[in-house]
Amino acid sequence: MKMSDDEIFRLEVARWLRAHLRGEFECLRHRGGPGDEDAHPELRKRWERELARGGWTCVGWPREHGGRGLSIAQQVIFHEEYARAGGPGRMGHIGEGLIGPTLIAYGTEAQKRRFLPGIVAGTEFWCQGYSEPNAGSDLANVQTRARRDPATGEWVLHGQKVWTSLAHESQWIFVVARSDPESKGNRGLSFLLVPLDQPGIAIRPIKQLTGTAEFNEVFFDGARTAAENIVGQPGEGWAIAMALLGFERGVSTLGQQMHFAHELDLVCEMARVNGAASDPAIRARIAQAWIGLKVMRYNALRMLAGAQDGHLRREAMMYKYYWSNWHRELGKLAMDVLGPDGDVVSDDPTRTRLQQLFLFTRADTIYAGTNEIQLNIIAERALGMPKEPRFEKGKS
Amino acid sequence: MKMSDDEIFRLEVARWLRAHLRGEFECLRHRGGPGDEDAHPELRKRWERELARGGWTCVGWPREHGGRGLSIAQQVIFHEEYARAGGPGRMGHIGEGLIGPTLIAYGTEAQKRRFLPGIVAGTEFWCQGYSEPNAGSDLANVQTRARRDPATGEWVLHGQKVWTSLAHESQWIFVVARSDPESKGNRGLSFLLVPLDQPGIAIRPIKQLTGTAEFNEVFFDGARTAAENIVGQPGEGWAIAMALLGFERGVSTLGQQMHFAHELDLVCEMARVNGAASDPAIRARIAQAWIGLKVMRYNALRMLAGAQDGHLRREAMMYKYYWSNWHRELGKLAMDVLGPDGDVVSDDPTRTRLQQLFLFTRADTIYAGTNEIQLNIIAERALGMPKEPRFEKGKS
Amino acid sequence: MNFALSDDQKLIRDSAENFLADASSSAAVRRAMENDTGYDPALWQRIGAELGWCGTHIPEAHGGLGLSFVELTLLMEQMGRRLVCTPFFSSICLAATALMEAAREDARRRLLPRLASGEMTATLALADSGVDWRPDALTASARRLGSRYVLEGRFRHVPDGASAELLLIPALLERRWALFAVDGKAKDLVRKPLKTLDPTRRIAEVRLDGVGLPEDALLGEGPEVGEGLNRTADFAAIALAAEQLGGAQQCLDLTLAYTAQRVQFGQPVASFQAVKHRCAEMMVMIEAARSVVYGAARVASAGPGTTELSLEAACAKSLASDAFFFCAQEAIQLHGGVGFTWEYDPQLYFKRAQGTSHWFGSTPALHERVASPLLGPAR
Amino acid sequence: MNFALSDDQKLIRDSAENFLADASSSAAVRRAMENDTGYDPALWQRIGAELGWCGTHIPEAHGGLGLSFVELTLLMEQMGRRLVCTPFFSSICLAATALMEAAREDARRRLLPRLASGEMTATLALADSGVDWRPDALTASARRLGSRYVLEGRFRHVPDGASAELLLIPALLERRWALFAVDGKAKDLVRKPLKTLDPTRRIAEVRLDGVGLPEDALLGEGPEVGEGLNRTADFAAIALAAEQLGGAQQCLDLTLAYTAQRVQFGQPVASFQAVKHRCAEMMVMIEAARSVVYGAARVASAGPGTTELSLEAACAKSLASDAFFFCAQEAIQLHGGVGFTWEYDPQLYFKRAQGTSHWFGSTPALHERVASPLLGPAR
Repeated sequence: MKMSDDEIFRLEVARWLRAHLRGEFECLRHRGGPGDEDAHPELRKRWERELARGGWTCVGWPREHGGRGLSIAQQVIFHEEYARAGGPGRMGHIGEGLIGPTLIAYGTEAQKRRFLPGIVAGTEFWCQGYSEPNAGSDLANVQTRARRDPATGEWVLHGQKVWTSLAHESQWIFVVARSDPESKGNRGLSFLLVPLDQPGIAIRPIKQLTGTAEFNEVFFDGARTAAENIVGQPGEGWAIAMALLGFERGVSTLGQQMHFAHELDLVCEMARVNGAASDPAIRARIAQAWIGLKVMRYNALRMLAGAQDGHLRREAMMYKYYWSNWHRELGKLAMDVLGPDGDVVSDDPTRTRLQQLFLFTRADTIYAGTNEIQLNIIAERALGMPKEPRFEKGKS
Repeated sequence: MKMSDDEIFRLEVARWLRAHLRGEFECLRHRGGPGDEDAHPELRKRWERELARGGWTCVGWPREHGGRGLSIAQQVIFHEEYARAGGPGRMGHIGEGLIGPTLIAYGTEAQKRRFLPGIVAGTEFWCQGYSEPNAGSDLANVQTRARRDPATGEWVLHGQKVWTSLAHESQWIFVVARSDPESKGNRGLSFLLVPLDQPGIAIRPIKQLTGTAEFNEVFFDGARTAAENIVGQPGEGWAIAMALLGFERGVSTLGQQMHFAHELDLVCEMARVNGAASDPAIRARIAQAWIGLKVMRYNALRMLAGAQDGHLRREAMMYKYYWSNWHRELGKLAMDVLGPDGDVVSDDPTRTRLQQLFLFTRADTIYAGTNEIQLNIIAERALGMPKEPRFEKGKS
Repeated sequence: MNFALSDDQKLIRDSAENFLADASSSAAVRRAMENDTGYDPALWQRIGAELGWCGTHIPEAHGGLGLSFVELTLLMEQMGRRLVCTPFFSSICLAATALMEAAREDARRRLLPRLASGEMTATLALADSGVDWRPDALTASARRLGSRYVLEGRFRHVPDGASAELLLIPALLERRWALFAVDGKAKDLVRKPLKTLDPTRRIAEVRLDGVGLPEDALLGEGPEVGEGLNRTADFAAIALAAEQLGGAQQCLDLTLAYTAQRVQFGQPVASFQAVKHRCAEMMVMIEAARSVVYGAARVASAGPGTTELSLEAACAKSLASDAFFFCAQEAIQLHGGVGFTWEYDPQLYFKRAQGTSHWFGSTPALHERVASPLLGPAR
Repeated sequence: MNFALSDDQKLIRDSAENFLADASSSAAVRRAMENDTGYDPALWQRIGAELGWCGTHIPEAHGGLGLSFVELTLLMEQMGRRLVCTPFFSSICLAATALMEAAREDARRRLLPRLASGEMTATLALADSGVDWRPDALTASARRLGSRYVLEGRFRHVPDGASAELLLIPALLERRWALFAVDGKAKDLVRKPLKTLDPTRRIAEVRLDGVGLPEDALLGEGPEVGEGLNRTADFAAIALAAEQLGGAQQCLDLTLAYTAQRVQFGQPVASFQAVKHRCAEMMVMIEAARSVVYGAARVASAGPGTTELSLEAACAKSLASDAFFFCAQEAIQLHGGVGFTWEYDPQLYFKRAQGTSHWFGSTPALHERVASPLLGPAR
């Protein structure tokens, strides 16, 4: 029986990963996932460059921009095999998944020439500056300000962004800032690319409920960036930012799911070992988690099929809500499987992993659009229900 | 060991019920409860008169108004024993529980003399006219209008009320009507007592999902009532109506709970007989239902203790939401215990009872304040959270 | 696995949707459910003879269209939306599938064309709700009498069991699985129509008091009949899940329409955040079920292994059952006072949601089916 | 059963509330949980010696205040609200109760006064999470050596096991239940403090590698010790449920305060209907738990039968556990981004909610405890 091209490709990916995810990189297996973002940052940057040498960064980008130009089916295979091999969380994912596609779509030729090669090569890393302390779910309530320096034409920024992961490990941040000081809401914003290593920027880690700090606050106090480091025109920042968020849902979800499946495997194994598997309530919840994995897999395949006709469909609009709640519930299930052992921090790696899963997944239903925002979006955009009334200005 | 007065009283109630809930009344046991309101109406009216002869109507009313003047503890005992004996749903409960206390608190001496004796004697029955088809949860959106006939001073009513149970079986209806045609919302309303047997009133049954009709629409087309049949002053209707709803929560909840306990017994018995008791999911749900009964019992005892300091407390504000959702879930549990047998209508009385429970309890979370309204009330009145913004008039 | 529908599949779905919006309106359903048989023969005639739906998944060699299980589920989903009252589920999803999976070729050749054309109705007698096909759960037995057979047994809940022209009866024959065809008019076959809580689907009790059968009534025997019937139950579960999915979707659509026009406190009910979030949760459950039903249909159409099929059926049926019940419940709740009236439709969906909830396994039973391979058997 | 609190009871509750708002502020809790022992000795001193809380439910004859279990739960509720870090639960709810329920009068006379005055801390070694007291679940055994005893065994999770001055150890002695008192400094007693996920409550592993004990270390023996320890676990479960109730209440209060001042989309977060309904659901769960905890406390104070006590404990603990976890989860959720930071308090409650969830039985286990008498034992 002859193998299909896709099957051959799958073997190629698996073989490459087997050959390269070893030696110094061995310890990265299954690391750097959600909640573990700051594991071994330097080594994971080296791993990015190792991937780049093999041509395995930006696999879905067009070849003209340095990508591998894979079909959707092959991208799926790559991400699946990457996750199956325990490939570490990608340090380059904000560059590869978010800002790169944004620049390809909206950037100038000069911006593409300047920024894309560093992303492809794994030599330049990015972080994002969207949320602000007083905005929260209300993303458009941007108070960070950018003005032009009449002397140099540079953009000068004042303000604060929050929930920025890997700020310490990155060279660049993209920022949505208010460039029209008279504007409100989603008008008058600009999308700027800003170098992090400068005196006008201070980074303060935010300590999480785990005691570790995966996110940062980034303070802009007269930070500067060159005139040409704006994507789109001044005032188009909101449109660019929304387009960028649209890139976030992609084939990489299938890779994420392999990661989830691995976590569920750990839960099942723990339940078999410690006897929790004999508890009917645990059995039912594990079954539901397994069914949820099926949902996510088939849902992602529907998204891929639906993406072909261009507009965001219901299965795409419910995906973030679904996976984040599934994942949070998996964390709780993991703890209930551990039972009393879960109370105690030990050096057992599986136990530690499951405890971390429990704590970190609390953020899943909050960041990148809380549950409540997701349900609003679903109701208004997928179901066409009316917006709620708002308090009139000036009243409360 | 000497018996306490309460214990002696409990024996007295039980003995009276044993002696009287028999013979022609035997078939009324456990009948006429929620969803079964129109079972044997004539016989149940006779039963009211039987109760009255024993002095067992209006047991909590003051003696001066014909009541038995029982303490709260004794009222609890009465309702518990009544439910334990399978005493039928009370045809007189709207008179005894709602309009009677309202007249005692707000009625004129003449109104008390005219109406209370018929309620106590079980000879005059009442129904309520609150909801309107276009009001729903928005009780204050009253469109039924009442105007004074300048010639006779009589009130003349036009409009429509809905979800009126036992309208066919009653002589009187109390109606909240808009007496000030210029008014809006909860202002300009009056609380009127209206005789049902007159040409200006038409009653149309509403068929339920069960195929039976426990509720009615009541149409007023020039219906009349005497000038003196207003409770309070014109314009005070909303205050009276709200006070009346406050009377609805009382010691009778403990009787309702005995009824619920009987239903749960039936579910347990069915589960033991048909083997559903071996299903862990069913076991867990039955346990939860049993725990919920404990919640309701202790909650009612807290309400009784708390009622002494006069204001409606949290345990009282959550009670309707709690019991209605508990009861609805019991109905679903009953069907899941029945399993495939639940699909089929048979002449097995327990099966029929459980199927009816399933269907009728769907109304529990809707009538007398939907779940959504209950949660609003809890949030705003118990937790002091702000009202939501409303659309401005004229906009949408 | 490609989830994109082909143009032909979209056409099938859309034309079914359009056809049924008229042919199975609320009024039509309410008329049909009062019939003796519980369905409208004219509608059945159109579905079977004119539209050719009955042949969807039956091979061309046996008079069908030779389409896949995907097309069958697309039709079932649309029928579920409109609560279609016909013997489609019993004749096609159950009986035709049972013939395809558990009968010998000669039997298939003889019977399938008559089902594919819609000229004959049939059903499969399930052990109660079709969840348990172990031989010792069988409730009928057969014995040989020369070249003939005699059947004894009782099936408590057979879908369309009173109206079906042909009944497929699984029975134990000399300690082996066997499948028999019994004519609806056979002597000593007692069919008692039952009054159902869900008036849109009929069930009968079927008793075989020594029914004598000719030689060719034996459609198959041996362990492959047992396995074929297991597979039939799983295929039928996926088809029923598609029907439930359609029902759930319609509950959401009815609710969106009602809350958009109903005004309370001066604004449309649909603009209240709690209502919006509830509807959004309905959609999330529906789309989750849809993903798994569509996935299961694709697996089912690819000639799956028995274990794989069984897990797909468990996923699809459990999610679709739960989504349907939740959506029907919330449709009643969000319709407010009219939600529990006879006149409005949510109650019809609600009853069907409950009625279908335990067929081919209640959700807890299906969870256990999934848990076993992951965790070992339950204690 | 009268649910009205007496004036004295209200006074106890209100003064505890006022005292702890200062003495166990967020900053104080965060300092205490970094200590070696996990608590602030000064606070413990005030609670024990000055306020006299330790004597609450201990009879006057044994140096206590002779109040009822109701007062104890009122204090536990307030301590739960403020995440008080002291050995109150281990010393008083567990150890003192165990002495009252399972020890001989001479042992009670000797030890209870020192607990009542707060001068000594103690704990009870539980078989893991205190759910299973069958003799064959015992993890320690004792043998006689002349007039002395030697204890062997291991307890994996003993609350405050590393800091307690006295440890009560249940062990099997000649196939009978026995309860021993072991000094915290005893030779061959190995106590290993464990790092806990919930930093507000300390746990230690306790090993007895042949600990030699004097004659009077035996506090009681025979079946009444087994039953007494069962009752102790149920009393302690009710006390812990009260603590959870207080925690749940504080999660709601923190959320109400935060959402009232946090503005999103131009309006306070607290004005969004979905947020209001979530908070209302939190309140419903809290009040349901409160009713049952208060009811259980009243039953517990009336000298209940063992079976009755056990059912009350199951109701109270399961509802309080679930309410606490839900409220802590939603407190994090409704705090948004800051909800999962170290700086804000919801995370502390969240960890305690999980940490207490399985003590004295997880909710599913307690459900089964309730189901058994209704439905017969599980299959």
